[in-house]
Amino acid sequence: MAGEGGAVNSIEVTVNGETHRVAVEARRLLVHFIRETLGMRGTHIGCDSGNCGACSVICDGQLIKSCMMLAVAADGCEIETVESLGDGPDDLDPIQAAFKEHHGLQCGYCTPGFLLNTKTLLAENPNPSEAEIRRALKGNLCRCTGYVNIVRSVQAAAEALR
Amino acid sequence: MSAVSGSSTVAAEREGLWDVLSDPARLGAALPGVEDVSVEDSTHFSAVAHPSTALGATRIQMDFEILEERRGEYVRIAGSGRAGENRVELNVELELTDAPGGGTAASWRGELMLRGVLRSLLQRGAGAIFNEQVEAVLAAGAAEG
Amino acid sequence: MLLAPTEYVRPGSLEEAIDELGARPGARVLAGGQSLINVLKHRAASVELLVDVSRLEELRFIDVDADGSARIGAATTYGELERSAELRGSHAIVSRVAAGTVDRQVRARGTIGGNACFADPASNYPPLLIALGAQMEIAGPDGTRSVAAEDFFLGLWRTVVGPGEVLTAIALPPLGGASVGYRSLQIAADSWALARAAVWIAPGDPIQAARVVLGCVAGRPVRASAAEERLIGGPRSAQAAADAGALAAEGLDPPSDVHASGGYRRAMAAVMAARALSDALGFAEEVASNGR
Amino acid sequence: MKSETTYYPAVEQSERLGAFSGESVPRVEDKRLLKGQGAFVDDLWMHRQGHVHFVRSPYAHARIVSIDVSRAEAQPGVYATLTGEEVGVLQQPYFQMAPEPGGLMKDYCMAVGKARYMGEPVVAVLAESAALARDAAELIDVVYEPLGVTLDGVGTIEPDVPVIHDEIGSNVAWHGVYDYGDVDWALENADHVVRIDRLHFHRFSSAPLETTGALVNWDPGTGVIEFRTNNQMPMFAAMFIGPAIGVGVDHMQFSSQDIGGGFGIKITSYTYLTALALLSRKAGRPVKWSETRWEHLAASAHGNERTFLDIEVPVMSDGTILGFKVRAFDDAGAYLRYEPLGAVIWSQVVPGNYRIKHVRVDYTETLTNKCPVGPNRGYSRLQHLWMVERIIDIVANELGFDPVELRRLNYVQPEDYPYETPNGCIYDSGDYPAMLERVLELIDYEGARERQRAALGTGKRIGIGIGSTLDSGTNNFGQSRIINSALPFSGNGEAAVVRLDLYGEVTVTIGTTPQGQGHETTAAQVTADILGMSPDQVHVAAGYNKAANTYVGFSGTYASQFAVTGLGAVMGAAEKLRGEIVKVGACMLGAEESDIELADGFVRLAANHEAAIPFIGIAATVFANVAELPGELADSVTLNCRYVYRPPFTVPDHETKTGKLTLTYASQIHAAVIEVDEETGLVTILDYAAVDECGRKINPKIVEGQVHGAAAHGIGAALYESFEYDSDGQLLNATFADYHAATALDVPDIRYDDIECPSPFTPNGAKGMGEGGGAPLSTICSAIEDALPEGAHIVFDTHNNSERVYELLRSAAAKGPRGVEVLSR
Repeated sequence: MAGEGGAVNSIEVTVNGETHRVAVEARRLLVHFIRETLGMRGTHIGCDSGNCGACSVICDGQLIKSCMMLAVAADGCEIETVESLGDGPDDLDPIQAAFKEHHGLQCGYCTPGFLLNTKTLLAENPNPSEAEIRRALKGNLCRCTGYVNIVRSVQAAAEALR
Repeated sequence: MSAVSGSSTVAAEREGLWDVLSDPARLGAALPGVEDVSVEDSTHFSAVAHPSTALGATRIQMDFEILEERRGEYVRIAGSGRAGENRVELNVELELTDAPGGGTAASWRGELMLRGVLRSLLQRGAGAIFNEQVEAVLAAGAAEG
Repeated sequence: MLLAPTEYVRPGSLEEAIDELGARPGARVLAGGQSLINVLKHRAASVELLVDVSRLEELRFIDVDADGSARIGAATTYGELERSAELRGSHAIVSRVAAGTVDRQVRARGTIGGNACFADPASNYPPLLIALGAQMEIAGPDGTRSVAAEDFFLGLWRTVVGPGEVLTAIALPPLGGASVGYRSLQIAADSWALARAAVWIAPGDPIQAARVVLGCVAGRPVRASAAEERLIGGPRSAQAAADAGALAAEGLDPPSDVHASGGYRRAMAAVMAARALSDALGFAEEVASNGR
Repeated sequence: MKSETTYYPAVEQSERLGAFSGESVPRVEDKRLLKGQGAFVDDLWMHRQGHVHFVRSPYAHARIVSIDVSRAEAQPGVYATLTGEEVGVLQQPYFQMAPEPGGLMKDYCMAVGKARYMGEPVVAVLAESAALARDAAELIDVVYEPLGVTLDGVGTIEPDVPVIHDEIGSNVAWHGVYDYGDVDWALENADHVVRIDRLHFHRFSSAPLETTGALVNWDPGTGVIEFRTNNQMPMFAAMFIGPAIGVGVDHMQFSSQDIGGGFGIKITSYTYLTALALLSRKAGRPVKWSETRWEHLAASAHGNERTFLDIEVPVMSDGTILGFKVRAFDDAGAYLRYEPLGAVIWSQVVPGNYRIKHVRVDYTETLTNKCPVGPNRGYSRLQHLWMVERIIDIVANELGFDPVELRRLNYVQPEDYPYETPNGCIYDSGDYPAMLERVLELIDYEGARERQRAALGTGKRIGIGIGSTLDSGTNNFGQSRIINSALPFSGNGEAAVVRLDLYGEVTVTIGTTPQGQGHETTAAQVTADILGMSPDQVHVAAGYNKAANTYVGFSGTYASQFAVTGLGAVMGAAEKLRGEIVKVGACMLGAEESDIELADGFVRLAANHEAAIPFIGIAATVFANVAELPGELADSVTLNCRYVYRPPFTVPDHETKTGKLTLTYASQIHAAVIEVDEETGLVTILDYAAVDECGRKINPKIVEGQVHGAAAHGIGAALYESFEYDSDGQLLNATFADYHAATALDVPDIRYDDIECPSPFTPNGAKGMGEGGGAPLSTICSAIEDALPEGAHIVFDTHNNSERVYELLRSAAAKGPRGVEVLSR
């Protein structure tokens, strides 16, 4: 990806288990680092104000929005993206399988964020109520499903993982 | 469009402060984070300034016109220019009186117009930021006047 | 979405951070970035040097003393506040407000100090910190100082934290037997607030002392002194809550925005105040989200 | 059934559907989307590509005095710029669908001479990176001369307001009167006339989560322009772009794989595609553009805003509603990018779900200094349907009818189908009374009324609302002639190719541009049924590709029609292929074609399953061993079968404004129980239910998902989402921070059920669906009004945030005008 100009810092960041030592412009957002610098396109951009959650990734075990963090600030962090889910390019992990079975996605643009949200939610709370699920998903916008089947998918994933 | 108004008291005598506020060169120099001032005539000047807030600075290019002045007590200024891809327009009148406890009491009211995405983003804060900048100008003017 | 060019440094200590800030007038503190990064993305402002304090251990702690007082590091995240058993013991309301802030992603990075320094009139913590009588601890080149929360907030993006200074901690006095309440009316659950009210009522009947603080109604949080005077000396009754609430927004001229007119905000500030008071005095149903 | 002969030529419905069609088979699309392997437009790149940033007008209306790009072009990493001035030379104004006066408009891909809405592109900057392009944009000096703005969709026609398009001379784009039955007679002879002053349908957008974007390369060698874009109606885009820049459709390639939602908003992106093409040619590079969210909200497309004035409703004392008379003003924004089609599309559903016979709509399409509108989900029908539902509830309240009974009484009845509307549209099938009954069960209507009584005096008021809507699908483009008799459009259609490849693989390509509707899955289901195999053995090419797939002029994904046009084409092509396979199989097995059946990927004798040839045997013979076949047979098969589905439309009548405007009428009836906080006006949805009817369902789970999604858009718009401009024409919610897209906490769980009334007019009994008709807008307005105290003002706007509801609550005590009056004989 082309240079952006401005000061450059060198960072070491681990993404899906692979450690990258690279120089990044200080102004570069983590989401652009993941998409453009690393060329991993599963993390999406849906807004410019940190509202939509399409760029959600897991940073040191916590769900964050990668458009609300500078790449340089991720120095030394462990990042997990949607590409880390499942075993190999064709395997669906239990969360992905639940979304497929319960039609928890339509256009699929918001889906990577919801999957990672679900992963961190179920790690903290293996048996969430519908209210807890909806509250947890609040930071991820979906414009296709009305959330109904996403909530069902999360419930099914929780079931499967218990 | 947001209506702006405010007041503050500065430790400077009125005439001196007014001299600064009514003189394009000195007023321009008093703008917060000013980088460059070019005076066209006694009522027109342009400035590039970097007014800063607790969150950072915004580079603004503005053309100013002193529309009306009453020696020592009143000045009305219009400005228009840009901040990045946004447009800024202001029209503010400033009144000076002797503050009871000494120094000069300044009160201002006017209109601030932002156009572009900042209009939406700053709809809750543009006025406050503007007042902060006016206070900065007065302080600088006081120091200078 | 794309920031203007900037520089970034992550100092290893508070001292270094203060040095960096002192050395560059264009430098600003970056904490969780959940507000600042947005400002920079839209180029509403740009920063020459971002001084990242988010990982400074000196700023990340929650200490609760035996007397029930609490000190919270400024870089403590909402998530940490939400999960802290100690804090839920000493100041449950602070945890509860953290838990209802925006969303999980923001709570994972956003900090209480950043929230305070952003000083958005719609922010959740400023009115609460004033109601709780918090002390804001500030470090700078000339050492440290402590400022009452009430004197800390000046207006949008404006606090008493000066150039080269860093908000380091927030000290909460013990609640003792005091009762507290907090209510917000939002455009939707966990979203923009239209009106907020935080209240603190000293123990004892009749009421000895009270603080009623409103958010979203002016550039900075507002003490509703008329409401407080009405409460003091009066009984701890549902009627007292209603009467004081009705006075809370008197004389205010709140700003309008796309979500609400100033007049509606004023009316809602009074409603939130009355409800927060009735929560505090124990006359309200279990607090649900969004003003209900 | 009388229908086939009465209204349309008889349609033969396939008996082969069944094994898989009708089953909720999991979607084939899902795996790649779940794995982050989708290919959305921003995921694509080309060698040497530059990144585009559009400099946009900060003014809602301003003359562009001068543009200086020199400082920007001098920046390192900046490749080129394109100004409106250049566009004025390089582009012809777009073809206009409107007759005069609107047709006089000169519309370009960027502002030429004048900017007419805030956010209109003025200059495009191309640079090595998007960040550098944005940096350079700040160095472009544009001098504007601000002009007065006009923002009110009704007031904009007044003589003294600024004129947006000088060529037109006023802000009226189109005007026409739709007069059906005899509304004057009805008003004179009705027992009551209910007069409603004003109803307003607000501006919002279904705002897909993926914004508009494109990677465009004008190849200097071949002269072919490649558009990799998420535009959802590429052939429509080509129709505008081609003539405007003098390029034939043969020199334009469009493709998309995965599209992150569209909802109609991505239909009018052809202006951006034009600008990107011109910039690519100028720079000699591929150009990539990804719209930011604020650009999307301010300058892609908004849904139509419509104001209804002076509504008069004649009602008989038994509750029979005879008709209505209304003046409608539709605010198209600054340009007619898809308009004035909306000025006729609504008339697909003139009487709504009701037996209303006498209707006069005086319709004016106006122009304002706001974002141009585009065909947002439920396009033009939901505005009208909302007004009809408001009429039903207001009539019920004012005349003291039970809103449920009034609906039952006036609904088109099951025995009425096929039902001809006053303007000649044919409702194909349905059962609204049964749907109403079911939806009321789902929300426990009686129980809810109990709760409503019990809540009185608690500070919380309960309201129960009903919304009946239609989702008219497969439209007849001939209706465009009703607004402009000179337009060369009529009918509709879609194309598909089903082929048998060398090793026996079955491949399907279609002309549609799916955005999450699962076309790959449902196309595989019907193909599998027809060819006697399983869906996972059918490969449906993902996405749209003009060069690789087949297409017709109507190709795309819009207006609730895939199940009819898309699957109709796939079924036709699959039947053709089946015929060829049977022919070849019969020859190879030495049998009669009538003895042959297809099963499990084999051609076999119905009587002897041992005598069977796998599809690979058929394909290998035709492609690689063709000398084995008799010449005439070899010459008569291709195993590569294209079929174009054409609905049986005729051209509507321009003079009477009548005709068969759409083929199918799916319907939805919603019901909600809400709670209104008396002190704050805050509305909370306690219970929500939707009952759907869309004919035969090919994949029930996908249908249910569409119902959920459409419901969420309506709920969001009703309570949270509204584009608001200040008096200066500045958009006040230009980001998702202030344009509050509904979250998982805002959309309730939706109780769902369905009934099935197969359409007699379609090849598979299905009806197009997906738009939902905006039922929640009607339902929530109905519920809010039901919750208001006696004497309150009517609910007059589709958008009701807490402050508006607070004002409505207070209006009761104010005893002021209520926005409605009743005249009784």
